[in-house]
Amino acid sequence: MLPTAPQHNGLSVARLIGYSLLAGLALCAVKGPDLIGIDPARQSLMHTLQGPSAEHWLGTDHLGRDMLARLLSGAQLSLALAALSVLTAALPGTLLGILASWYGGWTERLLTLFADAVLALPGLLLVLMLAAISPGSWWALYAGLSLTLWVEYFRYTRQRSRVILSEPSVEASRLLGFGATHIIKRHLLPEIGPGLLTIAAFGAATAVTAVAALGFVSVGIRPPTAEWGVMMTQLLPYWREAPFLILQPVLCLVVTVLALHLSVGVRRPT
Amino acid sequence: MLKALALTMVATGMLTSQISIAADKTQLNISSPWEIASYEPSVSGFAFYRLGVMETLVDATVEGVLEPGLATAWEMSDDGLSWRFSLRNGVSFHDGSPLTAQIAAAALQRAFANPGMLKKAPISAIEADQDDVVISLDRPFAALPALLTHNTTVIAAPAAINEDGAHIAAIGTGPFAVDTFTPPQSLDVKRFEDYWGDKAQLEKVSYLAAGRAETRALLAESGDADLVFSLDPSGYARLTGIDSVETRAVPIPRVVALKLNAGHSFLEDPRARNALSLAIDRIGIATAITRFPEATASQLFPPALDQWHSKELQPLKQDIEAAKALLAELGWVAGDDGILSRNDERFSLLLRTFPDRPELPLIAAALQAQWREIGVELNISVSSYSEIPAGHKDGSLHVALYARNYGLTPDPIGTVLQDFGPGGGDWGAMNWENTEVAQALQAIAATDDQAKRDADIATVVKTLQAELPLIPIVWYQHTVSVAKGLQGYVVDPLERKYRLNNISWSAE
Amino acid sequence: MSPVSIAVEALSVFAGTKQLLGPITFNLAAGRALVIMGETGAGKSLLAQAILGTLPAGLHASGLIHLNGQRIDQLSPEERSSFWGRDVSILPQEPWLALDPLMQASRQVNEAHHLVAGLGSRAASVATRNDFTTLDLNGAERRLPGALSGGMAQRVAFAAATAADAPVLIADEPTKGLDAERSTKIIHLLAKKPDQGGTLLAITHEASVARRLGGDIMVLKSGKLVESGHTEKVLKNPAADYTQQLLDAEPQAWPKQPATPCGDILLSAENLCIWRGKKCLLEDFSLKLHANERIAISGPSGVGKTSLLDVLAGIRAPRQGQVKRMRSVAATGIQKLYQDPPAAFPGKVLLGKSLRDVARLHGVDWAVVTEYLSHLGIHPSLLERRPDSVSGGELQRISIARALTANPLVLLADEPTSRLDPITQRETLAMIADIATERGIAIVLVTHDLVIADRWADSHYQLQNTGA
Amino acid sequence: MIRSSGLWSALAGRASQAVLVAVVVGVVSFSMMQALPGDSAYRIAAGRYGYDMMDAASADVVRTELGLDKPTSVQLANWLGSLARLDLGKSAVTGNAVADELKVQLGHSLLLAGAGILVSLIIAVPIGIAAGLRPGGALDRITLGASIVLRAVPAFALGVLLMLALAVHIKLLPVAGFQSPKHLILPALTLGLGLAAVSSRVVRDAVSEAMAADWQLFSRTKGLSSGQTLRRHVLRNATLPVIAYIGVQLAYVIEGVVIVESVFAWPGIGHALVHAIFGRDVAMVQGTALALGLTYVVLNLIIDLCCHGIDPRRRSIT
Repeated sequence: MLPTAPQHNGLSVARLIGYSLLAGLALCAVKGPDLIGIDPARQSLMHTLQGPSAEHWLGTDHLGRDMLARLLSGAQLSLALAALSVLTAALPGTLLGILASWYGGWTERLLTLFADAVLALPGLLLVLMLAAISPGSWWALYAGLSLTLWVEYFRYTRQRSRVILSEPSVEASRLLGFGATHIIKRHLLPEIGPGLLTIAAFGAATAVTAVAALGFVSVGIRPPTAEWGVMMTQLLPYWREAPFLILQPVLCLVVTVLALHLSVGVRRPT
Repeated sequence: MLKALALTMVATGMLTSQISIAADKTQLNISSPWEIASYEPSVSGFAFYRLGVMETLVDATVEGVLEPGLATAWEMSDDGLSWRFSLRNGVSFHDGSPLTAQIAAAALQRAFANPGMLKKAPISAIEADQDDVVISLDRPFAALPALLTHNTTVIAAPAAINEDGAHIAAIGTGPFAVDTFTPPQSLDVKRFEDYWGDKAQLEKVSYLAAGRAETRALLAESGDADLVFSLDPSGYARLTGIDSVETRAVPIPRVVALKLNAGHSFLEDPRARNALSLAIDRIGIATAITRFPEATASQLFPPALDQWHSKELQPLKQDIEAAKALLAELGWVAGDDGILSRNDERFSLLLRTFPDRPELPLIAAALQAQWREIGVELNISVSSYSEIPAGHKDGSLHVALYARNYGLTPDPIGTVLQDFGPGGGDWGAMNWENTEVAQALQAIAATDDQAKRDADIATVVKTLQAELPLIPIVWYQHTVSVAKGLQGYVVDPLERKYRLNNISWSAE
Repeated sequence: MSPVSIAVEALSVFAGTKQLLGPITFNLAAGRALVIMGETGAGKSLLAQAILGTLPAGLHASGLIHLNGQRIDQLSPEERSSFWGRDVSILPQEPWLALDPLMQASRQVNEAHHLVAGLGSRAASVATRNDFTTLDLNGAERRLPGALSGGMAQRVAFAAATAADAPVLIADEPTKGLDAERSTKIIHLLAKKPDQGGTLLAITHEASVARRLGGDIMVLKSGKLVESGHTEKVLKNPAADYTQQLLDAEPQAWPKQPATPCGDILLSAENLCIWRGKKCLLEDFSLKLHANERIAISGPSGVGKTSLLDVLAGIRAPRQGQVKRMRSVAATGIQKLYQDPPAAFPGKVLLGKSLRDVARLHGVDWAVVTEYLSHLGIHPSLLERRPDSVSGGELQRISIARALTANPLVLLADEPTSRLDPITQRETLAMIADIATERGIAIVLVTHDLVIADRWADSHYQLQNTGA
Repeated sequence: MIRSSGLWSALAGRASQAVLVAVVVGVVSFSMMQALPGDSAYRIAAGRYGYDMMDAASADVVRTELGLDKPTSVQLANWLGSLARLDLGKSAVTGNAVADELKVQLGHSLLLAGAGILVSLIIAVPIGIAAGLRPGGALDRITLGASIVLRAVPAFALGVLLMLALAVHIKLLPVAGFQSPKHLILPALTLGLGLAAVSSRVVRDAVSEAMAADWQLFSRTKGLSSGQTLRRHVLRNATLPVIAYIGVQLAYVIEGVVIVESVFAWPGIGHALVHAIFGRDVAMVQGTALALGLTYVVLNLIIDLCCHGIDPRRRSIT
């Protein structure tokens, strides 16, 4: 009777903004470093913690390195890290979720039990250990992150597909002789896609903040590599002296998360 | 979160410059980065010693002059192979039990069995003889009393040790007794009324281990902590501008240095080591990172160790061109990416350091950039500091960056001997031996007569400066913030103890 | 002349500028009943919503509305909501959705007595108990809506809606989705209202309901008034042909479909036994299904009609007995039509896409499919839409086309028209029958409507509740 | 009709989960610890004696003392064996019984986590409801923005900001420590704000969904005021997804706890876990991981029970 809560399909203004922001970020990450052509590792110990100037548009960090250059090259790693960890979490998570709801019975019980066990495993443990197994290499970080993130996709996919697969439309498709691929393509994905995207948007943010958290407990990426999360931790000691510095990577992340939310819609599936 | 924001508004709005006045004038709050893991003296002795819970046989003044502790006097046998420490009478532990020579000897035996300072001395036996503790040596070691000032040699009551030899409590003889202990974060102590020496004015002291420098700075600023140790440069700079606290920085015998594997084909030649040293912008590092330009290390031993610090030495300095020249002499040629190479070997090294002292990774990053200038590629691995001794042992280490404390005891000879003696040391020279230095060190160890020592010390420091088995970078400043109104606190350059029984609040 | 309780003058409903309903004018006096009749999409519900002030966002109404002598059309939504339950009770569509899934049935009635009628808590519970007795809901007090049958939910909602005994009662499609006996029950309840001096405004698409409610009637077609007057008169000899169509659409009015000569056996079920959980639904049921035979299976809801279809379709296995499918019948030779057409299509996929998939899968030329569609009277433009933006009747016909694309020999139809209004229902069933005869397809129709079963099918199986 | 009681299956599920967790945690953490590079004797010695005191000699002491030269299979078997006897062994670094250390630290962490979740609810529920009543409204957008920002600000930055605001400027609360209840507020607030960033959205979605339901409208049309409808029907229904979400959230709380603990010098288990991993304190890591895992299982059981309390559909109905 009443209009239901707005579902986010169709191209709204918000989405346009979101997409353009994302495109912008991607562009910065890919082309940015070459465009400004400053070496993000170049130091000048006599000009540290400087405010914005003609020479350094966003100022310099605690080793006199150009902030803009570092943010841009950081964008590459951070965005790649976020995208990869989300992707590697989403694929198995979704597939297993579908698998569980498809076969039900023991398959479902075992998978669910497994997922619960993983959830109960402190994700931090996995990430820290993987990071410790190959110190300073960032693939370990993202592998660890995906390992802890996939469960969310699994749970969501399983719960939703359970309902969808029991609908008459699926029964009809089966009677018509369609196989699994068709049912996944036409029935499941269109329904659960938006929800998954929203989780992904949250996951991306989690990935970057997690890197920051790890950097905070001094696990993570080797110097002089620039990464937003690592920059946050490295600039924290100077937060009173030069607050504008730590603010920059945080703002970058805010923009990224905002862009993701605008472009996938903000409804969080529970 | 709106509420919180609102609060913040209010907060910044009613920002009044009120100085916090400690409610209870006999209470002192201390904060430092060092966590207290357990009751085991070899692990946590430093804390129990600094807070005046436990004491050692020998004590030392702030200037590093030895003075009686639990032992009133000590003497070396003529052959120098045996030391006799006569114990103070009428000393009782916090549980009321009396201190005896047996107890002291047992404690020292335990200390010797565990890793710790005593390991640096050639000890053959530790026994009790009536009211004395007798320590026998394999060869003369003049600095033994100095070693006995170290916090790993504290004397704990037998009641603190369970049947299988583990410490289950901290019962000492000091002016303060343990009140509550929550490892690893905090330790509260209260005044011990039956202390043998002059009693403390403070009734209660609580110690909070706050790992983050940002937190400690805020603790000092807010007045939650009255004594805050080892502030980060940025925090220190800020606190100096705040009138509720007074900041102090004293040079201490701790030096940030690079350990080089002199056995490595790139580094075996002293010229290579000198080249690397010449490439380092020490002033830049001391200005931008540690922020005490005066603490730029011109040589290994800082002025704080006046007997080892030499005025004559030619100070280490930066000279890129000279560095390049030296490397050229050694047959290194710059490749097209600017990195030197010699018969198809890139001049690429792996530096190991650790995050426990936050400035180290920063200095490492600085070195990375500075050595790039002379065509040396430096990869950095920030990991556990145990990787350094491990790398020393299995020979895989290239370069290590760490802070070495030559002030563990008033007389650094123990440490120096370990670092530069035969075979080098985990935290000293690696695959570097120099018979001259070795002999000199033995001679120094054998006597405590400064006049006899000077010549040998001169040889040692000269050789170290020339050969650079360790490349010094900056010296340390021990930074402390002290709340206004706190009287009698003296910064101990050896970071040995807080001397709490001399501290009191000025009545106002 | 008793006082006027609802007076509506030139009431119209617009979506933007597009007029969906009206102008409608009527006066409804206390003690009278007014039935608004018309097929789905005739804007009947909009009328009720306009009076109540519950129009969906984006729609707005014009014209005068008086409720119990007070003009309410220009009152604020909040003010208008103050009449709900007190001056006018509203019986919701699909009551099983209208009850709080987490609250026991009795409490949902009780809170109305307590908070709306203002009774003390003891009095409220007494009143609630009485309601449950009079509506013979005894035993359902502590149940949750999920555990109520459609009819029970209907009556609980009725009790809750009328707790404060408002003089006016508005019922929107009160019999939607109910089987014969249950709709009779609810109609009796509604009919009481005028007798007790209250006012009834009922909205339905079934002439039978209107007939049984009596009073006055207004027939709407696509939002416009086509005829009004005394229900009896209008229904006996209608002036407008549209009204006539509505009457003809009643199953009672249908001609008996001519029996068709049976072909050879396609499907045979032998002494089936079907259980749901611990309950035996059906015992020792057998049937033989011949080519182009029309079989109807009827019975009260919950008797296991759908389960039986599933067993015949081979979707679920019977407890005992077996279903034999002749060699001539391919795996996809059995197709199904569903009660709720929108649920039978993937929701987010365009209809055209769905159909093309089927055509491709079965190697059927698209032209053939389009021909089915045109034969079923479906305009190709509909294929560019999603299932939820096509009317139920059209969608059901599209699903028939979809089924035919798979060249079935057997068509199992599960209440295919119970959600459609009479006219569409009749057309659709007629089509199905034609196709069957044309293509020699055997059809099993499941319906709760005995009349339809009787008029439409060659043979008719009536299932009874096995007391278990 | 009859529904099988969900309660017992829930209990059974959680029980089997607990067992599985115990084994998985043990094996995973152990095998990963083995995979870690570097000689653990050195790491442990480092953890014990600090960098001024540790050296090859102390590492050897540790090695012989702990029997690290034993084959790994034996070590794992020993751990599982003693676990069966409910003995978690001794910390390699401190030498104390792991169980004793956990008692203190887990207690503190649970206190912190609990307080954090409480704060997050205090913040998220009213905001979420207000936003959910008017989806797409101004408040909805503002709070969405706020929660996005909060998600992107790392916990440590938030922590020091709060310290500065509430402890340094207005001397309302202590900066760090854990001795008094007052000390709990700031860390809990830091943790809670981070959690509220998401849970406020969950509440908002749940409420807006409930507001769109038919039964919500019927409750109005049968005469209940909007307030009564909200209290008696909407909130009750909206609670379910929110509580369910808290169950998921618990898994992520611990990450936050680690940071908050080290910023506020809070002697918690996350802090301990990090130390244990760096210090190669296998027994401690296993013990900590086990404690965390089982805590998670227990808390989820509690959540299941809450859901049963609120949602009668889950109870058996005849």
